[in-house]
Amino acid sequence: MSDFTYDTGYMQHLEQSVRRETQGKTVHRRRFLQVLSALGVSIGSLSFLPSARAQQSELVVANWGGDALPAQRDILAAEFVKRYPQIHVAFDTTGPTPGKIKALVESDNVSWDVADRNLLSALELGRQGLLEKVDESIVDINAVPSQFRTEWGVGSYFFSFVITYDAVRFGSTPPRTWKDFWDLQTFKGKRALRNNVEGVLESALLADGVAPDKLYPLNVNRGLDKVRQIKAETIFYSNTSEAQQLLRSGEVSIGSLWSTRAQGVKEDTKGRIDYHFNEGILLIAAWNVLKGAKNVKDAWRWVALSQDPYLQVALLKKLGWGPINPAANKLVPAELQAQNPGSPENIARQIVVDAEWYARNYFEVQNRYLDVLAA
Amino acid sequence: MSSSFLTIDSICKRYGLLRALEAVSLDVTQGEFLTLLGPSGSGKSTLLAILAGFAEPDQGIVRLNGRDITRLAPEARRFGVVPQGYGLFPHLTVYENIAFPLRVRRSRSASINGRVRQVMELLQIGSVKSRLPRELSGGQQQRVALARALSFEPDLLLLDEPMSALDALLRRDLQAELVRLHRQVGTTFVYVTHDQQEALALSDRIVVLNHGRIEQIGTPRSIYAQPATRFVANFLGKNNLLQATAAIGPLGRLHFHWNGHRIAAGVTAPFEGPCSLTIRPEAIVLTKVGHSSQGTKDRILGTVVNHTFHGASADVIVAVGHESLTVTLTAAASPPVPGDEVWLAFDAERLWCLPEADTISPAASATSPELAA
Amino acid sequence: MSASSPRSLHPTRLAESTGRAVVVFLVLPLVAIIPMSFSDTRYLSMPHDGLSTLHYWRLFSEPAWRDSLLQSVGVALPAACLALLIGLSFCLGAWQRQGNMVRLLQILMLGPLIVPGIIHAVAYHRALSFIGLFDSFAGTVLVHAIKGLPFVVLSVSASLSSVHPATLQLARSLGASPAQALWRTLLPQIRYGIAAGFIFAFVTSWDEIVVTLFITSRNVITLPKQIWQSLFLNLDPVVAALGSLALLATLLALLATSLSGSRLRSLPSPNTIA
Amino acid sequence: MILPSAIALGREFAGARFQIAPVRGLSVQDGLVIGSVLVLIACYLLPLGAVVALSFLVPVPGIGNYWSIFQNATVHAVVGKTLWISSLTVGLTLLLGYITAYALVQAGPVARKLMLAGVLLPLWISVLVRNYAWIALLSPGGIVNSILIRWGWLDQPVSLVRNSFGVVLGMVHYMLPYAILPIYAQMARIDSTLPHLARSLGASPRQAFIRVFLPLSRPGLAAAAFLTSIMSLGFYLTPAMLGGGKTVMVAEFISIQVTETLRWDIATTLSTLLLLVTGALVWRFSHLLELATAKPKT
Repeated sequence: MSDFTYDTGYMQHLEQSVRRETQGKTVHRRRFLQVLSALGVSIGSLSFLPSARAQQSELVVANWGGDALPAQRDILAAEFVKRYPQIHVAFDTTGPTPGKIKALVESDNVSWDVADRNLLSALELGRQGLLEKVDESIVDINAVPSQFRTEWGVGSYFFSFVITYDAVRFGSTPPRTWKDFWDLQTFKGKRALRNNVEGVLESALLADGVAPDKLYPLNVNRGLDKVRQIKAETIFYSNTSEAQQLLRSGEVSIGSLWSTRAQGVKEDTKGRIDYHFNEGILLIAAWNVLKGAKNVKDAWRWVALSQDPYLQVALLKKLGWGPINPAANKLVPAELQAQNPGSPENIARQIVVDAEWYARNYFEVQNRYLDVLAA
Repeated sequence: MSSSFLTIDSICKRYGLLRALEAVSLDVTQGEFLTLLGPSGSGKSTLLAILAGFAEPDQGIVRLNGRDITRLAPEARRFGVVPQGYGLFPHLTVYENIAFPLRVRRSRSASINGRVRQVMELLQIGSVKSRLPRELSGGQQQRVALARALSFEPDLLLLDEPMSALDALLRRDLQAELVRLHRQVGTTFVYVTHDQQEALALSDRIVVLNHGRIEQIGTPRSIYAQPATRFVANFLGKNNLLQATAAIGPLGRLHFHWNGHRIAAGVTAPFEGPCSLTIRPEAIVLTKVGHSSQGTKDRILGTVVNHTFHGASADVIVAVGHESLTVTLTAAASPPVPGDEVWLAFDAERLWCLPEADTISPAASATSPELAA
Repeated sequence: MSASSPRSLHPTRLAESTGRAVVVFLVLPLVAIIPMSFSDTRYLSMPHDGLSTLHYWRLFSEPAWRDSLLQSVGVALPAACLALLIGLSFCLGAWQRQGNMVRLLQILMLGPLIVPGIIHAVAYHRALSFIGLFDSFAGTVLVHAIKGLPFVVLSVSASLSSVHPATLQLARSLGASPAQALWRTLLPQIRYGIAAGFIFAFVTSWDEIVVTLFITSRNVITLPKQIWQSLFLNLDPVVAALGSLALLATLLALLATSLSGSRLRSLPSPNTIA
Repeated sequence: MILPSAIALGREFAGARFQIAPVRGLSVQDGLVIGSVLVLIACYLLPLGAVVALSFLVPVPGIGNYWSIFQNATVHAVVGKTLWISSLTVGLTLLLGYITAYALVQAGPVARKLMLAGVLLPLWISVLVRNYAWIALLSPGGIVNSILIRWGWLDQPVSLVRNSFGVVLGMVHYMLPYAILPIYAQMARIDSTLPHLARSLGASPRQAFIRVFLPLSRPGLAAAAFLTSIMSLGFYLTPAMLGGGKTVMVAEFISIQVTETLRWDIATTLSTLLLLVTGALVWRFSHLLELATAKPKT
């Protein structure tokens, strides 16, 4: 009852079959393309791609849009162009979901180079052969502690799921813990949770009284039962911008949001919506470089650039990205520490997500989570 | 006999500016076959709809056995209706169509079965009872519609141009059938048609309607022989209408002056002076000049200008001065050809005249045939 | 009691008012977007302090919106032409043919209309990745053309069915060459069907979102995709402005068709099965 | 692939023979059909076929995917939810659609034209815009809530979207025109004198409706049911936008498997089953297709 078992045998089998399948298909595709070219049709001519965009000297960064776009553009891209003037940086804000990454890698048209994802995804997608391995000649992997990196990605910043609430509504007694979040009697109003299981189970188990250091391996059944309790009063959002909007419009009184976006709504609403790091679920963001991307080298340059302590601090200021490079911590001004998910005292109040656990169980658990939502 | 079976009293009906019916009054006798005859737009279908309860008149009353039924719901009237195009329910079989009135009245199923069989036998449609309407010929559909309307033994049967969709041959057969049926069931029939031949063949009485008014009511013979208005004279069969003057001779005999000729009549007329003289084409005898004639003295010389052969009969157009007459010949061995000079003689008993101004009120026209007779 | 009037039946009146209420329900959300589109705030609301045409201008001046408008036209035009080419070929070829094979082919041609959008999405997501046309204009045009094909087939074959079967032979016997017979006798008779098919195919592409979400990423951002993205950021009044313009265009088109004797009768809508 | 038909057309314009007369065994008409069908096969049937094939091939060849789908509790829940929401919305849509079509038939010419315009209008407005409008109207901070509160009918705003109610509302709104139009087309075809006639034959208004009008309008109703059922099974956008994440129907579930969890086995197997159900419905009710796409008389 207590454990959700790791079926490693199944995982390995899955990995292998996925790999076999992708490789097999590549052969098929290549043959297909050969046939086409024998017929005098070139794929390039079929895609009508604007030539400027297809140029080698362009680095395409995929992110989740919203507040992230201007910040990444003004801080990271501006600096990148300064260092590598021949390269143009373009953004795609449509959201780098695993499905899109898979589709791009499997087509010959990998139009993204680097995607703003996290360490869990680096493990999952990397094991499926969808990501490039870290180019250690460009990226200094030792810039981050070893638990914050994997074969396919290096942690780029901290962010966390934090309790975000309507400060005007709750006045002097805001919700402090996930227990409060689950307490519909004391804290009236709708809740917002992400329709992705990452972070949700941790919140639920903490609300149910599990000790923070006893969380992993997650007791999935118990966590999902806890989610069921507030399901009727909860809106499950798919995109964080949606959650911001729900809070802004008053449709929801408490939400579990990425700290980076919680800061955004706080500023938007001049503090009407507030958040804190207490019991935050800390995740490690990581840039994922797509397998076969047009510009792998520049992609790793981008990753290396984002490790720069000064830029990390700038991004903290602008977006609330918690610097993951220990060298940056010393540079963070005192007034910014409060909104830094990676500050020592905030880390102490939070729970760090176990990427390995998710990499092994994500498929299964995500579907069971959906099951609970749909039932 | 004194109180009518069905009385229609001063019915008016308007559709916007269009006057469909104006002050129409009419008595229907129990058991008779009454035909409402008129061109399209004459108001006959509107009158039928009011009788059936599909429409309400703006003014006037409909009485059945003295009881006001003007606003009675259709299902409470017990009138059978055979509409234009039959109106069979396309989703029901022949049997179920006929059984419909009985089912909605919640009759016992045994009695339904017996009655439906009876009606199907009456109309000889037993062999198609489980077919759907679309699988039937036009004539069969017609019979089914009749059977359905009769199955619940209605007090009155309303038929709206029931034969308009049938070809000429079938129509003649069914006319005979309808007359037989009427005699057999004894129900009062009110029949709407624009076909004067049909009206003449079927009816006990005909009501001629035009522009929402009754032009004339009478037996087929009286309406044919003694039309009350120019409209009726023209609408029922071919007719020659001549501008003439009526005069009463010394012996009280009526004669007409037309086109410089004097024509003696075998009828009396209520008036003297300018009139429309009507002569049916078959009431004119035509003799070729030069042949030994019957020696009629009232004969008029004319010239044949056209000849149309119809099989059993032939129509000949004869010019007399500036006017022309149509003459119907039967079984002429050597028909006249255009250019022939011919003698015309009129059957004095079959002459009729209408006042020139045609101002006779409907009420007056309705009584005129009796006067004439 | 039994003398109840035959016309004014109570249930009928109830049905009439219910029917009217349903029509109001159908139109209500469309009408509601008009005032929202004149909102003077960046977030969705009814106008507070005053009216503003800001969002209409943004539609044509903000690069994201302007580009997606252009891209939508750029995809919908060739897609509709392609759909017309395939559909017209099929209809002309299958004209006057009988038999189960033709019937089956006709149903197949309607497939893209019937099969749920998500299945197309999955199929093309994979197929376009396979041939390397994922996130390309060519791929999008192709898929949109296939989605518009049923409408071309429906409207062209409908108008062909009222053409006299001996039209071409007749024209030939009167001295026309085959090409002349086609150009001068057959095509003019079905020109409204062709036009309707083209319009529906165009609108299908213009409106397509489910499959587009799955087969595009960065290069192709059509208008519906732009709307989809913006809806997650905030309920941007630009969408209301866009909807109001679409409403206006539809009303004008409805008015025009009803004035012109409704030759281009409204077929069922080309909306995707969402 | 478009080539054969293009060639055929070109030959046509160049003055080659058209119709009947064979060109080396194949008439130009044959060429047109074959060409367009080849395009359809290459650009449509192959991609769909690949989905079906994949469901039998990934991760291991066989029917294992189907076996595990039938035992998968999540799939059960999702399919159950889909069936429940679908039947609810189809039922509501048919009921309202029937009444509205009836009102259309009964209405005078001007009222009918206006009502028909109202029915047709939503068809031309993107479903995205319509869902947007629903959110704007019905969310707790939305227009309807603020009006109801101002009038004192409500103390607390109620959530009318981002739940199953919102999904049903949005779906019914989407499908209503597709139900009204075929039903109305069929009703307009009914000889309007028949119900009157039934009454003259003794039927009460109710009997006339139940025994005559209803059975005669049934083909339209069946066509509408067919069309809306197919639609409701594959609904994606409306549940995704108005469901608040809780109304996960088959289509959205498939999409999550493709975009999030990369479970192509589940996605293709469910797609194949959905395709099968749709195909079976079409096969069984293809005679209704014509009716379902019939144009209403205006």
